[in-house]
Order: sequence, then structure tokens, then C-alpha cells
Amino acid sequence: MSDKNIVLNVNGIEVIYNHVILVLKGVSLQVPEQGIVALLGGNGAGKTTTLRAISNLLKGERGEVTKGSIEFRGERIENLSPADLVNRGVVQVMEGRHCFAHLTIEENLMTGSYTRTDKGEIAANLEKVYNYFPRLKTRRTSQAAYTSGGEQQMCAIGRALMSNPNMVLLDEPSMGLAPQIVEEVFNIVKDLNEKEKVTFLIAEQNTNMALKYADYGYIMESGRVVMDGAAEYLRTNEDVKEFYLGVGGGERKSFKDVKSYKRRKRWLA
Amino acid sequence: MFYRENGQFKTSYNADQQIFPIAQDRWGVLLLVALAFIAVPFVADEYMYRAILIPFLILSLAALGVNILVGYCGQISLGSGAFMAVGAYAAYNFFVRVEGLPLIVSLLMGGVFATLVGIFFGIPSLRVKGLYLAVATLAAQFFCDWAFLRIKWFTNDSASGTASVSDLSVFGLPVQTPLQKYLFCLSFLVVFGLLAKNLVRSAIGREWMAIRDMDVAASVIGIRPMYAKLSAFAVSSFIVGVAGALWAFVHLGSWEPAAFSVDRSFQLLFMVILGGMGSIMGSFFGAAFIVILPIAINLVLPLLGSMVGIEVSTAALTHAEQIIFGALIVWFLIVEPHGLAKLWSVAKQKLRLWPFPH
Amino acid sequence: MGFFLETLIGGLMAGMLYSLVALGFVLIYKASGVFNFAQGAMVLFAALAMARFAEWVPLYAGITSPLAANLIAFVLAAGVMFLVAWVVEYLVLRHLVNQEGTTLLMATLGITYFLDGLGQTIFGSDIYKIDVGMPKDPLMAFQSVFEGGLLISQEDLVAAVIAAALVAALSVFFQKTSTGRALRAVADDHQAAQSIGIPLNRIWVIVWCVAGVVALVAGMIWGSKLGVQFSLSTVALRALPVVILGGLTSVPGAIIGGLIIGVGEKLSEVFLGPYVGGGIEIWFAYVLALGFLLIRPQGLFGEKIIDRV
Amino acid sequence: QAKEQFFPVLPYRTGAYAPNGVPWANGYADYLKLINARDGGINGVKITFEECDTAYATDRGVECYERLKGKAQGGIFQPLSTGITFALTEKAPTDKNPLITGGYGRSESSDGQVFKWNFPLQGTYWSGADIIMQHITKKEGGNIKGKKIALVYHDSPYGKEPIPLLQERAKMQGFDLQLLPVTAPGVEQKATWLQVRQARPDYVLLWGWGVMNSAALKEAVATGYPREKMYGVWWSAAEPDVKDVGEAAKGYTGLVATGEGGKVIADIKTHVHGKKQGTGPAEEVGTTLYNRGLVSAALAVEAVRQAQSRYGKGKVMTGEQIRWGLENLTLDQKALDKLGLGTVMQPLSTSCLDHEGSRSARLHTWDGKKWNYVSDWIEADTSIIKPLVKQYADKYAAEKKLTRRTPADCQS
Amino acid sequence: MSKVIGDVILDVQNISLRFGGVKALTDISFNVKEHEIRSIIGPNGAGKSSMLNCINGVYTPQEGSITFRGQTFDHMNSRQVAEMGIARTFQNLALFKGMSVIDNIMTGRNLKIKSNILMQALRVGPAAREEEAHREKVEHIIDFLEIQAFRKTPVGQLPYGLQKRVDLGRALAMEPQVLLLDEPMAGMNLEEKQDMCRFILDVNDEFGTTIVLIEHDMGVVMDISDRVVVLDYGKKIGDGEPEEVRNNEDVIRAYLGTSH
Ligand SMILES: Nc1ncnc2c1ncn2[C@@H]1O[C@H](COP(=O)(O)OP(=O)(O)OP(=O)(O)O)[C@@H](O)[C@H]1O
Ligand SMILES: Nc1ncnc2c1ncn2[C@@H]1O[C@H](COP(=O)(O)OP(=O)(O)OP(=O)(O)O)[C@@H](O)[C@H]1O
Ligand SMILES: [Mg+2]
Ligand SMILES: [Mg+2]
Repeated sequence: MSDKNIVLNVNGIEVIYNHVILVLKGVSLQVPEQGIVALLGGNGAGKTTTLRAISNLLKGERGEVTKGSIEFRGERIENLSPADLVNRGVVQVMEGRHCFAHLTIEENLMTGSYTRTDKGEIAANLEKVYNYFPRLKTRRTSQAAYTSGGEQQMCAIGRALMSNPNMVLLDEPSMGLAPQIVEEVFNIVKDLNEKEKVTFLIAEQNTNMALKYADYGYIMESGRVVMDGAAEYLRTNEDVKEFYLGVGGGERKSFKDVKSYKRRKRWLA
Repeated sequence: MFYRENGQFKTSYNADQQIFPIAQDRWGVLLLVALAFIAVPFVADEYMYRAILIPFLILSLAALGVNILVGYCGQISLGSGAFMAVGAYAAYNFFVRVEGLPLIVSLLMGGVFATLVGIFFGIPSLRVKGLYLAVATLAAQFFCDWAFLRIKWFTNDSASGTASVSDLSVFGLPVQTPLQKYLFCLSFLVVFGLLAKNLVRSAIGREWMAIRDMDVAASVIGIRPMYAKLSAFAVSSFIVGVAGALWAFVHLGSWEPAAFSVDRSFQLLFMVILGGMGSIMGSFFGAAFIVILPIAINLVLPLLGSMVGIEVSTAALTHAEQIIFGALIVWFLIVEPHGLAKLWSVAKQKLRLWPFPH
Repeated sequence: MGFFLETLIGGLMAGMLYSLVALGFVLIYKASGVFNFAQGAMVLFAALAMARFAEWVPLYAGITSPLAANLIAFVLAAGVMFLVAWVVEYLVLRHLVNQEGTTLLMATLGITYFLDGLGQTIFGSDIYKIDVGMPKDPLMAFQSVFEGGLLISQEDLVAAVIAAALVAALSVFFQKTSTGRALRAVADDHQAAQSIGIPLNRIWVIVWCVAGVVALVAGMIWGSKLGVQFSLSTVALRALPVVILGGLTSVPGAIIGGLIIGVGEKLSEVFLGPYVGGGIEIWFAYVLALGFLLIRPQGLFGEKIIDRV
Repeated sequence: QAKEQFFPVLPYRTGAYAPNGVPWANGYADYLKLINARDGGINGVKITFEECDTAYATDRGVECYERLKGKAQGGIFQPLSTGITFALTEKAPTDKNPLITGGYGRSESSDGQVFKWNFPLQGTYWSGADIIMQHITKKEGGNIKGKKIALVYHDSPYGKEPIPLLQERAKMQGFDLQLLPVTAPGVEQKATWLQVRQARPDYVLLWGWGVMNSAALKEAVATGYPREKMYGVWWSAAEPDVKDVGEAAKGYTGLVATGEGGKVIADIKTHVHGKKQGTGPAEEVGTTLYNRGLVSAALAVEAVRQAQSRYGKGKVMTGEQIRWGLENLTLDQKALDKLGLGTVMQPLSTSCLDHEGSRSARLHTWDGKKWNYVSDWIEADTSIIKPLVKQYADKYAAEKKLTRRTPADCQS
Repeated sequence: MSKVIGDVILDVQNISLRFGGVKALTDISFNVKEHEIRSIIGPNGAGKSSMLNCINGVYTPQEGSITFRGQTFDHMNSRQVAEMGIARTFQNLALFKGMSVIDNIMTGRNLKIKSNILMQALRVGPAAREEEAHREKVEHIIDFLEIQAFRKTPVGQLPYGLQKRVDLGRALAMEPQVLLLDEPMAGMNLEEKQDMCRFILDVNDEFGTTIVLIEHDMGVVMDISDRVVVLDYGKKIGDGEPEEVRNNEDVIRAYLGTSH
């Protein structure tokens, strides 16, 4: 990992919500230039919080980074506004879609190009997004609130791409998407990564997919990184295999045959 | 280290369902009520009673009512002043027209009429929401302002449209001195506070909150929006109506519709927002903030001024009071957008962790 | 017939004046989802600034031409309103990103108290005069058609024209520019807007500046009509039904709403009032607005209220 | 310890009605200062006073009352607000604080047998309305039968006060009374004036306060109603009401209960403003509302002086003692002249039966720049007012289960 | 273990639903039998959620009717549906954000509360006992869902995945006969999904609750459903046992793609 430039360096951050709820207890991670890094972990592990800390969206949730540092291309970014970050090319796709309910799909996408000024470029980007997600094109004049869950998810991803980012923070991009679209989304990631050298940090529950496309992964558990390693390494790790990939101990098990509730082995605690 | 729930194990759900599940809270509140009934009478002077405590108690009661509607059921209303007025004038008409009707019955009848009017003006809430509803309830406010000013019957045909009562007594006990009035209002507040707390932690309270937070989902799990909203309007306007009657009978003695003007509606709404929407305790905090703080600033500023040798003129004083009051509102909101009650609970939570930072 | 028309015209003019105040509400609501309770206070503050500057400019700067003095006063007052916008954003709004509407509403109440106190401290609390040369005498029209002619207030006419021009300009600004779209996005979801690089802080300053200028124009017109003093802030209460009727998010709605409310309340007061003792126009305006809301809960031109699971 | 008589003051220097409240408050304060500066107090008892701003709001007023009443053993309260007066009327008897409501408040409270603690000195609204009607009647040559008279009033107890009297007079004199309420604070009056334009009343009586007055005048201009036919009560005919209307208000006439300044004004200029002790700007001294405030203060001071004459010169008076003073106030022309008040107010004398003392006022007309007197002092017609007062006072007494004070009680 | 699938409990006949020009559903018919796990799958925007919305009365279809236990409705009213024992979860989380986890789940039991508003205010004997009894049931659900630690947290502050569990808990609290689940496992990792499946199967087994499930995870759908309906662009393109559907040409083209 050291052979490439580190673009994003998160160093031992602690995050507290509402002045009392300590959620991240010293998380460190690095994202190399043009890398795809996956952030894995169960519900409530703190993935979303980590991404919010990076993109500076914590304030609106009444959270704050109390310790540690976050650097983007060598520059401390804890005190920048989210808009400044977008101007530097870092854009986040928020969990839970967050489309602008009253705007149409197309207007939603266009707001994504707020930081762009070149008309031609904007039009080209729009075309690109419609190409990625043809479904959006057919729904372009509907108000976002009245589209299906998956359509909204596509809209949120497409909107972020409209700003021509060089680093994208994706929070559960596959959620609510049909299987081929999930595939499509990850292909887009790959595509952008290879052709346009976009760096990705992806928080994802679909471990299978994530580890298939990522180069490197971090696994979080109750506010800490408990394991990290190259994607191949994680893919072959027994624990990961059992708990995240469902292929522990040989064949994939049918969901029907899981006989008892699992008590997950905790790395910590 | 002292404020802990450690070692307090709940052996039944009933125990966990108490109003204040933490023993310290329970004792704290009991102590507070005891203080209010027993200790305050030893220390308060007439000014405290008449200018601060009684208005505070009555407006707390009104804010409590408004909180049920706005904070719990999410129906923003700016008609509370009108419901207070209905309570006051209805109680007044019962009081002067029905010979020998006990005071408490009159006051409660005020509440009953406010309930009816409240339900009537609550009907638009079935269709109109949010700020739109808030402005729609202003229709109730202005209509009532007008009606009590214009229809002489309501004021027992007084020429100027003012109503007045005197010689109040309950069960043969006079309610005339400030202390008596204070205790009278306090009793009302405690009883209504308890009932309201019971309501909001029961099924009906959950229905209100469900409607507030997401009405479509609420109806999917079988909550009838109409019943929930109108019952919130009813309960809220009942309490507000009684508070209005108390305000008129006990605090003012003689009043005109302006005592329940739209400013009052705004004032009550602000108490609720600032105190904490959806918190019974918050209503008291909010009322305290909005009733007491300006007075306190007004009292303290001249002292401060004289300490640094500036004589503050009357107008400058009032303006400074406004500036400081406004700034404090903003400051508190920034510290805790969910109101003083939330601030209080965060403080308690910190206390629970103390002396460890997290 | 003549009288009916007169009432109608009077209502239309009054309505335009309400629209001017209503516009301020709409602007800020549309752009940030904040219901700006302080709009009335801003109108007063701006008018006070303008009136006092118009007094002070000839006094201290020795400029005697009333036109120049008024112009300078207007510019200075606009500057003051810009300052207010900046301070509000810097000290209040930026700390309340992503909070609920009620919280923000409450914050604007704090701003109201603050501005009321500050305005009167700086500029005084007497009655001040704004004289921008508005024609005061009534205009008689159609004397040949109606007995006694049709009486139209010239002052109102000028005011109505100014209001209409302002609304037209703002409509274009909001509908046709990309900033307009960004504003609507901000109103929908602060956080998502931030996440795609819309600079909330800058947007808010801009919008509050525009609202400040609108408040100034409203203050100037109402002020020259009524004299500048504290009651000016209460015109906000008359403008509320207008905003609601037109829709909280619609600039043209503010105008149409104003016209409907203006006409409705004048006709009701003049033709209905006498039967019930008069003084009904204010509640009638609200009841009228409520009536429209029952048919269209989001106001005539407001964006549809979305509730979906 | 120095002897000090405490005067609580409930002015409003802020809020919607401040432009009218401020000059009144300044006059009030200046006169109290004058007594100290010129006379060294009331028979040697220094005056202290404290203001508490009510902003014309009833609940603030009540709070202020409670705050200030605790500062001394009793004092005279003058809230300059009908709303606050109503609230304090209930409290005054138990607290034993007399209320002076000179030119406002409940009209029936001039009946001292029922309203023991209220003193609507120098004219109630009924007196005011009566005087205007007398003036109009005279102008019309004694007969106003069939004339149309419109009352444009502040829609509040204040504005409604004159209605019973006007109705009474309408019955007697056979004129048509049209009632046109204006919702407070009165910024929007288009509908009202359209109605005026339609009905074309012969006269318009204006019962406004604050911004409502100037707004009414401006609307009158806009609808072309002649200002010469508009008559205002004393609260609607002062400088702030016409100042920013200017030329356009020319011809507008209103009541005024005070006369031109004379000696007392000169004294204030030398003893108070001359020593840089003035409360407001110097050019305000002598204006209508300023004088009204000044006279109000003078009445309070004289009440204390009168009380001292019975309970001990040079002593600090209690509320009850002052009440007696108010009830037994006799200020004839000679006494007034001696106090320097000879030109600024009319003589008055109160009694247990009559808490009003005097009920006369003059009219003045705005010429575009200043007010000019256009009538002599006119006295209200007690033959109309008295029965009305009795009727309403009795009703109040019945409601409150009060019995009229006996003559014996009146002596006390 | 072979379970007994009963008669048709819910029958959807020729439902068509349009929003202006958008045809969300066109002439859809299918049925659900007692005790079965019935899945609805299809690409994004196919009309799956709209179907559930029609069933529980949030949307009113323009055409068609729904039969529940022999009673036919051309449109259902939310309250009726709830009373008949149909509960659901939502795709876009429709929790009561300001309320605690307990309160959210307690609302699910509101239909069963008997005491009136006055008794609740006084909280006298029966009302208090009733409240306690319901609370006990709710605590069981909380244990079941493993969210004990968050009982009193306002749900707005919970992470997405836990909110989905609370949503399920609320539906379960209604003790429904038919449970409609809209993507209950979105945003969960494999282990959590396994738990959730186990959970659904348990409910299905123990209480005989009929389940209608929308899910995009084909593994889950194919493993646990008894029958599957496939929608595409508002039309039904497949219906049958998982095996059948998996091999249906149309379904593969429209939805599954080649990877499955
Ligand atoms: N706004 C908030 N206020 C208080 N606590 C919060 C807030 N947001 C999140 N938390 C807490 O922070 C912890 C981590 O949440 P986070 O959303 O980061 O988890 P996650 O890993 O993204 O989970 P999921 O996969 O379910 O989305 C949780 O325990 C949650 O309760
Ligand atoms: N209230 C509505 N108004 C307008 N169009 C709607 C509305 N509800 C749904 N639609 C449209 O109907 C179609 C079906 O939507 P639905 O939510 O049922 O899809 P879905 O199958 O659940 O998709 P997903 O898997 O993405 O959640 C979509 O194209 C959507 O945009
Ligand atoms: Mg997350
Ligand atoms: Mg769906």
C-alpha cells in the first residue's frame, strides 16, 4: 500500500455525537491514489460516521471530531466546509439516498453540477449518467419523491458523479438496487477508477461485491477498525469468510438452513 | 458519581414504566413539588407571587397544553391564545350567569368549551399540515379576538367589552391573597401535569407522536389520524382553556380580549419550542425562560449599569432587554436545538458519566 | 357599481402592498426552508435605517438635493441590510444547519427580538418620515362613467407598480438561474445540498441580502405611507395569509395571493362588515386563506406537500 | 433618613405606541424633577420616582405595577393605558394604591361611590365625546338631526368607551351614528375609509392611538375625505399624530385638555432643562402630550400635598392618605396660578361622588405646522353623562357584589 | 420439516395503478396462501412497493380488487387493513423518528389497547395493567431482535440497519396474520441477513404468519420463499416456485441477468 500516494489519510479520529455519545474510538485508515477501498462492518459499526467525518457532514448531525486528524492530499480538511471539499473533488453519496424530494430527477442531477461551470461538460456528464442508468432517463421529469427506492438510489449516485469528482465516498451504494444494477454500479466504479482515475472509499454491506472490486478493505466493529488488509487477503481470511461472505467451512449455506441465530464472534470486546 | 442508575434494577416492566425510572429523578421531582408547596410560601414576597410565580404557573399550564398539540402531536397551532380566551370567557359566563356555581366547576367548564372550539378549529388539520396549519389556526385566533370584542353577550354586556370577576373561593376557602392564588394555581398545575404525563406515556400519547413523526405510517399500523389529531386538539385546548380561565380569574381579575391576543399564541408556541417539543418538563422550562428571563434581565441590567456607573434609561433598558433576550434564545438553540429539556437531559447524561469524559 | 369597483381596486392595491412583505417570507422559505419570523422586524429595521439616513445625510454630509439624499440613504440602508444578512448567517444559521423547521423558526424569533431592540437603540423609537416623493393626492378616473368618478390612490398605484416589478425580477432570478435550483435543493435537504458542494453559507447570505432589500423596499413604501415606527413590523401579520394562500414557495404566488387577500378582505369589510359590527377584515383574510387551503393544502402555487412511504 | 415620597411611573417608551407614550412620560418626569428642583419637594418631602416600561402591554403593565408597588408603602399609579387600567382596577383596592386615569380608563369610574380608588381626572371618554358633539352641534347651528356621524375607533376597550354616550346622544339629537372599528394597531385602514367615502358622513370622529391616527389622516387624504370634518379625541390630536402627515392634515381638529404652557413651562425650561436635567429633547417641552404628562404629574403631586394638609405636612404619605387627597382635591384658578399651572389646566375639584373633578376641554386645529386653539373651554353636559355613569357604575357594583359607599365612608 | 400451506388468504385480482402517465402496475393478479412465504421480485421501479401499498390501502388502484379471507375490496382502507391483521414494513424507513425504540414498537400494539383516554390519563388499575402486559410482549420482540441496548434511544439516532429491525419489530407487535416486508434486509451484511431469514422463518413457522417479501438478494429469495412473483415495468412476467422462476427466460432477461 505504501507504493502509491496516499490521498486520504484518516488518523486516529474520535467522534462524539451530541457531546456525549462516543461513536468512533480512534479510527485510522488510508486511501491510496486511484485506489478502491472498502469499509466493512455490521450495523452500527461506525462506517457512516467515518464517512461523514471525512466529508465534514457531521456538524448537521450534531457530531464532532474530537481527536485525530484527517488529511486529503496532505492538507488538513477537518475545518473545511463540505462545499470546499467538493471543490477539491471529494464528494459523498449519502446513505439513505437523500434526493431533493421536490426536484425532478433531472433537476436533482443538475444540482450535482453546481460546482461546474462549463455548459458542455455538464451536458456531457448528464449524458454519461443517463447512459449508466437508463432507468433515470425514463423518469427524468418525475419529482424524486415519487420514484421508487432504487431509482432514488441511482439518482443519488448519479448526482454525485455530476460534479466530476476525483474521490468519491460511497455509503452503501448497493442498497435497494436490483442485482444487475448492483453489478452495474460496481462496474461504473471500476470504469471510473480505471479510465478517469477516480479514487473510491466505499462503505458496503454487500461484502462479496465490495471485496470483489476493492483493492483494500477495512473491517470495523463498534467504532474501531478491527482488521484490514488487501482484498484478496480478506477474501481468504476464515473469519471474514464465515461472517461476511457466508462461505465459511466450504459450501455456501442456504439461508433456509441457518438453524440458529448466530452469536457473532467479536474481534474486540 | 452520585447520579447513577447503577444498582437500581428493574424487576418489573411496571417499575421501568414509572414516570421517572431513575430514583434520583423521582426524589428530585418530589422534593421540588414539596418545595413549591411548603418552602416557597416562606420565602416569596408579594411581587414574586403576583408578577412572577403566578404568571409562570398559569403559562406553564397553558404551555403544557400547547405542547400536547404541537410537541406531541405535531400540529403547529397559533390559536392557543384564542383557546385561552374561550376558556376565560366561557368560565366567566358560567361564573356570573349561573348562581352559586363553584369556582372550580366554572373553570373546568371553561376548559370544556375550549375543547369544543378546539375540536372545531382542529378539523382543518385533517387536511392542512405544518406551517400552513399554523397560519390556518390564526384564523381561530383572529376570529375569537373579534368575537369577544364584538359580541357583547360574552362580556355580560359590558360597554367596553371587558369582563371582571372577584371574590373567588373554593370549598369555602378564599382565593384572594397572592399566596392562596399561588397554591391554587400550583395545585392545578401539578394535577394537570401528572395527568398529561400519564397521557403522553400511554397509548394515546404514542398515537399522537406517531402522527407527528409520520402520519402515513401511523395510519398503516391502524392509527386513525382523525381521532389522534382531534383528541390532541381536544386535550390540548381543554388544558389551555383552563389555563386561560385561571389567567383571567386569578391573575388578571379583569381582562379584555387583548389579554389573549395573537402575541399570547406566539408566546406559548415559543415556550414549547424553546422548552422542548414533546416534553412535559420542557413546557415548564420554556415558560420559565420566556416569562422570567425578560423580567430578570430588566431587573439585573440597572444594577449592572449602576455598578459601572451608567444610568440606563427606561427605553434603553427595554431595548437592551430585547437584544439580550433575543441573543439568548439564539444561543440556547445553538447549544441545543431540541430545547432546554434536551439540554437538561444531556446534562444529566454527562453527570451519569462523570467523572469520566465519555 | 362605481363604489364596488373602487373597493375592488383598493383591495388590489392593498394586496400588492401585502405581497411586498409576503415576498420576503417566500424568498427565505424557498431558499432555506426557514420560516422567517423576523421578516416584519427586518422591514422595520430597514425602514428605520432608511428614514434616519435620509435625515442624517443632509445634516452631516451637507447634501441638499432630496433625490440624492434619498438615494444615498437607500444605498446605505441596503448596506445595513447586507450586514444584517451576513451577521445572521455567521452567528446563527451556520450553527443550525440541518435542524428542524421549528428550531429555525425559533431562531428567527430570537433575531426578531434582537433586531427590534437594536433598531430602536440605534435609530430611535419615534415616528420618522420617509419622503421619497410619492404622490399623495387621489386620482379621479372615469368621472364620465360613474357618478362621482373612480377614486384611485396614486401612492398605492406607484407602490403596486414597484411591487410588481420586484416580483417579476425575482421570479426570473429564481426560475431561470442555476442558483434558483440550488436554492430549492437547499430548502429540501441541507445536508444533501452540502454533500454535493452547494455552499450553504454563501447561498444564505445571498438570500438574506435579497430578502433584506425586499424588506427595505417594503419598508420604504409602507413607511412613506404610515410613517416609520414600531407598528410597521405588524404588517407582517397581515402578509401571512397572503403567503399561505399563494404558497410558501411561490414568488408569483405571493402576488396572486396578495391580490386575492386584498380584494377579499376589503370587499368583506365594506359589504359584510356593517352587518356584523365591522372589524372583520383581518380574520376574514385568514378564513379566506383557510378556505383555499382546504381545497389546496399547499396554497395556490405552493409545491405539493410530499408524503410518501 | 431623608423623607422621600416615591412616585411609581408606568410609561411606555418602547413598542408600537412609543411615539405617543414618550412625550407624555417626559412631561411626567420633568414635572416631578421640577418640584424637587424648584420647590425642594412637596413641603420638603423630596420626590423620588422610578419608571417601568410597559410597552402598552397589559401583562407587562401588571408586572411593573407589582414591581413598583413594593418599593414604597403606596403610590399613585397612572398607566396611560385603558387595558392596564382595567387590570389594575381590580388590584388597587386590595393594595390600597390610588389610580389616576386622567383622560382615559373606565368612564363610569368617575363615580367615586363605587370606584373608590379610581380617579379619571379631567374628563372621561364620555366627557370627551360629549364635548366634541357639543362643538359640532354648535357649528351646525344647534341642530344635527339627520346628520351622519361616523366613529372611527381603535378596536379595543379604549376605542369602544365613547360608544354608549354617542348612542345616547344619537337618540336625543336624532343623528345617525356609524361605527367603524379599526383593528389594532391600525396600519391598514383602506376598507374603513372606503366605507367613509361611500357613506359620506358629515363628520368623522377619530378615536385612535399611535400609528392609527396618522394612518387615518393619510387614508382620509387618499380617499379625499375633508380633514376639516374630522374630529379627534385628545389622544388623537397631538404632534406625533400629524407630524409626518404635515400639510395634508391641515384642518383636522381635535380635543385638547391642556392649555398653553405659561409659567410652568418656563420653570421647566429654567430649572430642569436649563440644568441639563431634562428627560427628553428640549424642543418637545410644551407640546400637547408633554403637557398632558406634566399635568398628570401635577395632579399626583397636588394629591400628595392635599393629603399632607390633613395627615401632616412634610410627612411621607401612604396610598390611603393620598387617596383621600385625591378625593378632596380643590384646585381653583388661584391655586393653579400659584403653582404656575394656571394656563395649562382648568380648575378642578373632586369629591366622593365625583372623581372626575373637571370635565372640560378645548379644540385645536392643525394648520399644517402647528396646533391652534379654535374654541374656548367647553364643559361636558353632566345631565347626559351623570345618569349614564350611575347606570354603568351600578352594574359594575352588582357584578362585583359591591355596595355603594355610604356618606360616612365618604368622610373617612 | 414440511409445512402445511393452506388456502388462499389474499387474492389480488387485475390490479392496475397509474400515476398520471406512469403505469406503476398493469393488470396484476396473484394470490398468497395461508402460511406461505411469497416473494415479489423485479427490477427497480417495477412496481413492487406500489403493490404492497395497494394491498394495505396507501394507494388506491384504478382497477381491480383485492380479496382477503373471502372478503373482496376494490380498495382497502389503512385502518381496516390493520384491523384485519395485515402489517408491513417500509422500504424507506417510516419509523417515528422522535420516539424511542420501545415506543415505536408499542405503537404496533395500539389497536389492541382497550382502555379509553380518561383511564389512560388517570392510569388506574386496568389501564396500567394493560400497558404492562403489552410492554411485556414488546420486550420479547426487542429481545428477539437483539436491540435491548437501544430500547430508550430515539430511533432517529440509530444506524440504518438497526432502524430496519425496529421497523420489523413494530410490524410484529401487531401480531399480524399477513406480514408484508419491503426489502427488510437492505443494508445488512450477510450475517445479519442470515439472522433475519432465520427470524422470518421462525415467525412463519411458529405463528403461522403468512409472509409477503420484497427482496433484491436472490440468495435469500430463492432459499426461503415458497413461491415468487416477478414484476417488470408494472407487468407480471413470472410466477411460481423459485426453481421455476429462476429458469424463466423472461425473468432472466429482465431481472436476474446471467450471473444467477
Ligand atoms: N445523529 C446521531 N446521534 C447520535 N448517535 C448517532 C447518530 N448517528 C449515528 N449514531 C450512533 O453511532 C453509531 C454508529 O452509527 P453509523 O451510522 O456510523 O453506523 P454504520 O456502520 O453506518 O451502520 P449501518 O450499516 O447500519 O448504516 C450507532 O451506534 C449510532 O447509534
Ligand atoms: N406516488 C407516486 N407517484 C408517482 N409515481 C410513483 C408513485 N409511486 C411509485 N411511482 C412510480 O411507480 C413505479 C413503481 O414504483 P415502486 O416503488 O413500486 O417500485 P419498486 O418495484 O418498489 O422498485 P424498487 O426496487 O426500486 O424499490 C416507479 O417508476 C415509481 O417512480
Ligand atoms: Mg451506515
Ligand atoms: Mg420498492
